[in-house]
Amino acid sequence: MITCKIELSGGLETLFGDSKEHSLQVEPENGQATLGDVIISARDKLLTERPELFMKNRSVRPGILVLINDTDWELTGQLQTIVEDGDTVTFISTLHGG
Amino acid sequence: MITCKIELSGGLETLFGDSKEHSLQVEPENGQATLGDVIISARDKLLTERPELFMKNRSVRPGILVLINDTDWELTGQLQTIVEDGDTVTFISTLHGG
Amino acid sequence: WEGTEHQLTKEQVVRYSRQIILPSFGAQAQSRLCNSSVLIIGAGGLGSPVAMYLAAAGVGRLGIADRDAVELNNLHRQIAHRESTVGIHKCDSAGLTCRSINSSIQVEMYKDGFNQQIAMELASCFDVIVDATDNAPSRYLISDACVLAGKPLVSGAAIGTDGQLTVYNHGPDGPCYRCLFPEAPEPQSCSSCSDAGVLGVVPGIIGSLQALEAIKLASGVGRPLSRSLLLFDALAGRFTTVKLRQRMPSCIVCGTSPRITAESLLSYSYATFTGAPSHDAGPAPLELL
Amino acid sequence: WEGTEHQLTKEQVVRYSRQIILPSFGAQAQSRLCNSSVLIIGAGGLGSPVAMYLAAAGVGRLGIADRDAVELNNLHRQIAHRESTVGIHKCDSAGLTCRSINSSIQVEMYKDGFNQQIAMELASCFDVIVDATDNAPSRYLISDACVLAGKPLVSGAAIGTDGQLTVYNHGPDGPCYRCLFPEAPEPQSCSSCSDAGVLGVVPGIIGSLQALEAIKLASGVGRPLSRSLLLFDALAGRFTTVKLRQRMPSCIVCGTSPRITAESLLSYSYATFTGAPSHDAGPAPLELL
Ligand SMILES: [Zn+2]
Ligand SMILES: [Zn+2]
Repeated sequence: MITCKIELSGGLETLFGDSKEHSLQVEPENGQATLGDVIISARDKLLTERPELFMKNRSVRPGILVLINDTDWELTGQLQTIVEDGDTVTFISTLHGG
Repeated sequence: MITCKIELSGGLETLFGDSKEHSLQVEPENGQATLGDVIISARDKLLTERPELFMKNRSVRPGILVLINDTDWELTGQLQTIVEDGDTVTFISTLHGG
Repeated sequence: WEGTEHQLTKEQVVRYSRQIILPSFGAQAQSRLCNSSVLIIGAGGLGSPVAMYLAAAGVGRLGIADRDAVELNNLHRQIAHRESTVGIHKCDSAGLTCRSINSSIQVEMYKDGFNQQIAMELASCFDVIVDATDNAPSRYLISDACVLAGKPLVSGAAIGTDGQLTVYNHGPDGPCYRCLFPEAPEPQSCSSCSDAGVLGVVPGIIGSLQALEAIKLASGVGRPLSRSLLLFDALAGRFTTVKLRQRMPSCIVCGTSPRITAESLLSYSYATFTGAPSHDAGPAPLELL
Repeated sequence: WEGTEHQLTKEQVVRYSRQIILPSFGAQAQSRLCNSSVLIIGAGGLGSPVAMYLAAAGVGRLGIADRDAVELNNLHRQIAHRESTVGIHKCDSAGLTCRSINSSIQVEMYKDGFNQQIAMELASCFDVIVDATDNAPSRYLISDACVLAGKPLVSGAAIGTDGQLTVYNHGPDGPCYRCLFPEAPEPQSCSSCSDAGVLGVVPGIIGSLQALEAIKLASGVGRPLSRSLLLFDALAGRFTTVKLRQRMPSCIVCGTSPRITAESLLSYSYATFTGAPSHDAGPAPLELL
């Protein structure tokens, strides 16, 4: 079991009870918790509405950037990135407005 | 001996070889290094010109804010604040322009 | 949620509709903004975007205090002014721009600037004060008057490629300018945009952020930057927020035994305190080129 | 240091003197800026401060692309426009403002907006492109055209009380918009300022920061925000910078086996890809109040 911090930005907080910061406990599926596990846990424990605006298949929907400790998950291993106790995971919806 | 990071802002970098970030080794006078020791060391080892625009008596000149790890030194003990290995000390000159 | 009562007219509902439909703002915050007053001190690089965005956002009564005329070398950063207003008083020039954006608000001009004689009166008759000046004596005077009048102060500064922003004298523990800087810096350690130069868009960024803080204070929405100082490094594109002290009991204006009062403010010598006249005499001619 | 040669006229030296005396900018950077060209796509909430600050700073040739007319509900955030230009084409309105600030620069207007037919031609004839639009299809089209024309793209966005800023397609490893978002979001997950609302000064802050990034790119001064995304939370007054991926070899436009080329761009269906027309049909009437 690890506890990580979840941050939401770009309007995604409206799907999470209008709060931009959450604490999330994640039970790893196989030994170590991954970003994939964090996404599932965030959906199950924190998401309050419209899951289709957060997830698609087993990942986040297109248009959402995932960061771990302020770094793009593309640089750390995407869904397989290991998440450790105390890490911050950020979900950012890309904005188009102007 | 500790090593801390020195950051300069608000034009003070012009007194420090035009570089905003430095690494500084500090030899504590009595056991533990203090912000007072850091200021003296920064003057002796990093300052390149016009020390009167950085220091006055044994402290920084009026108009300079001192931060340790992004917190105002007034909250941590001013000159007596203990500085540990890896800490960041920031000197900010207040700006008046507009 | 405060219900849907508001005192907005139909034209206001149309004009501000994109703020009104915003759940975190809404008709109530817009209504408070339309009934609020903000004094902008300095109609230069910082004051230009402050005045324009506050006029656009619908602040009901806008005060603009300055005492200079527009110069050609202001135009690279002072976007409230125009080539056609070079030589005109900055209050008139900025007022013209604000009214052309929003004729439904009231714009008041204080053409002698924010000086000791009118400081208390002016600070008292606005809800929020914005310091967009360019010199240390003005900054101390403005902060003192805000403390004595009990008004929050949105303070911005920019020089070279650096910017700073904070809110003074707000809430139960917010410090004033003197809490942070009880002793004035020597004049030779202070540079102004006129003598040190400034990348024009940097005061634009800080001024826009000052407008935001003023809107937050006037509408009661969001967390103002009290006890936080925002630093901006334009070349690196980097913002840093640092945590500031609370109000200092030893402060001679907002502390437990104040030495500066509404009465003594008039005779306090800001020039002696800072070692500088309260207004620079205008830039020296540029001889570099 | 590049010496003191520059091609500035006497009037330019006076007008830009406060940038020229700045050691980190100087006459050479000002001279490069005066010889540069920037295309601003969108003359709305983001584009207003971009256009005004770039005109003020002396960018020699400024392109403004938009296809809308000014509406009253734009004025709370689009400070390049005036009550007197409501109903007028935004290019004309913004162009008027830019020329009134600086008549010495060239302002070009593209009144059909940045569409597929002229995308490659337009992107090719400017040094820096600024995306100040408000919809996903435009953002993909602009990014693709910038990749194919080899131009850096300053991308800003704002909605509600949130803002985002980055520079795409810059340097050897800078990603493009498609590298970050290879698959388009569904239309229902995209909201625009028209339907979701926006606190007016938020695009002002992001637009001013876009102007800064464009000035840095055009003048060669400072570190542009490539591979960095700046996030702004206006209610908290908080900026966060996050580190982004480099260019993706798998990207269908800037990767190793591109499927979108200068030729195929013309027939690529951005509407099908994003599931939305490339321009919103205008806001629905406000029925809340
Ligand atoms: Zn105080
Ligand atoms: Zn790409």
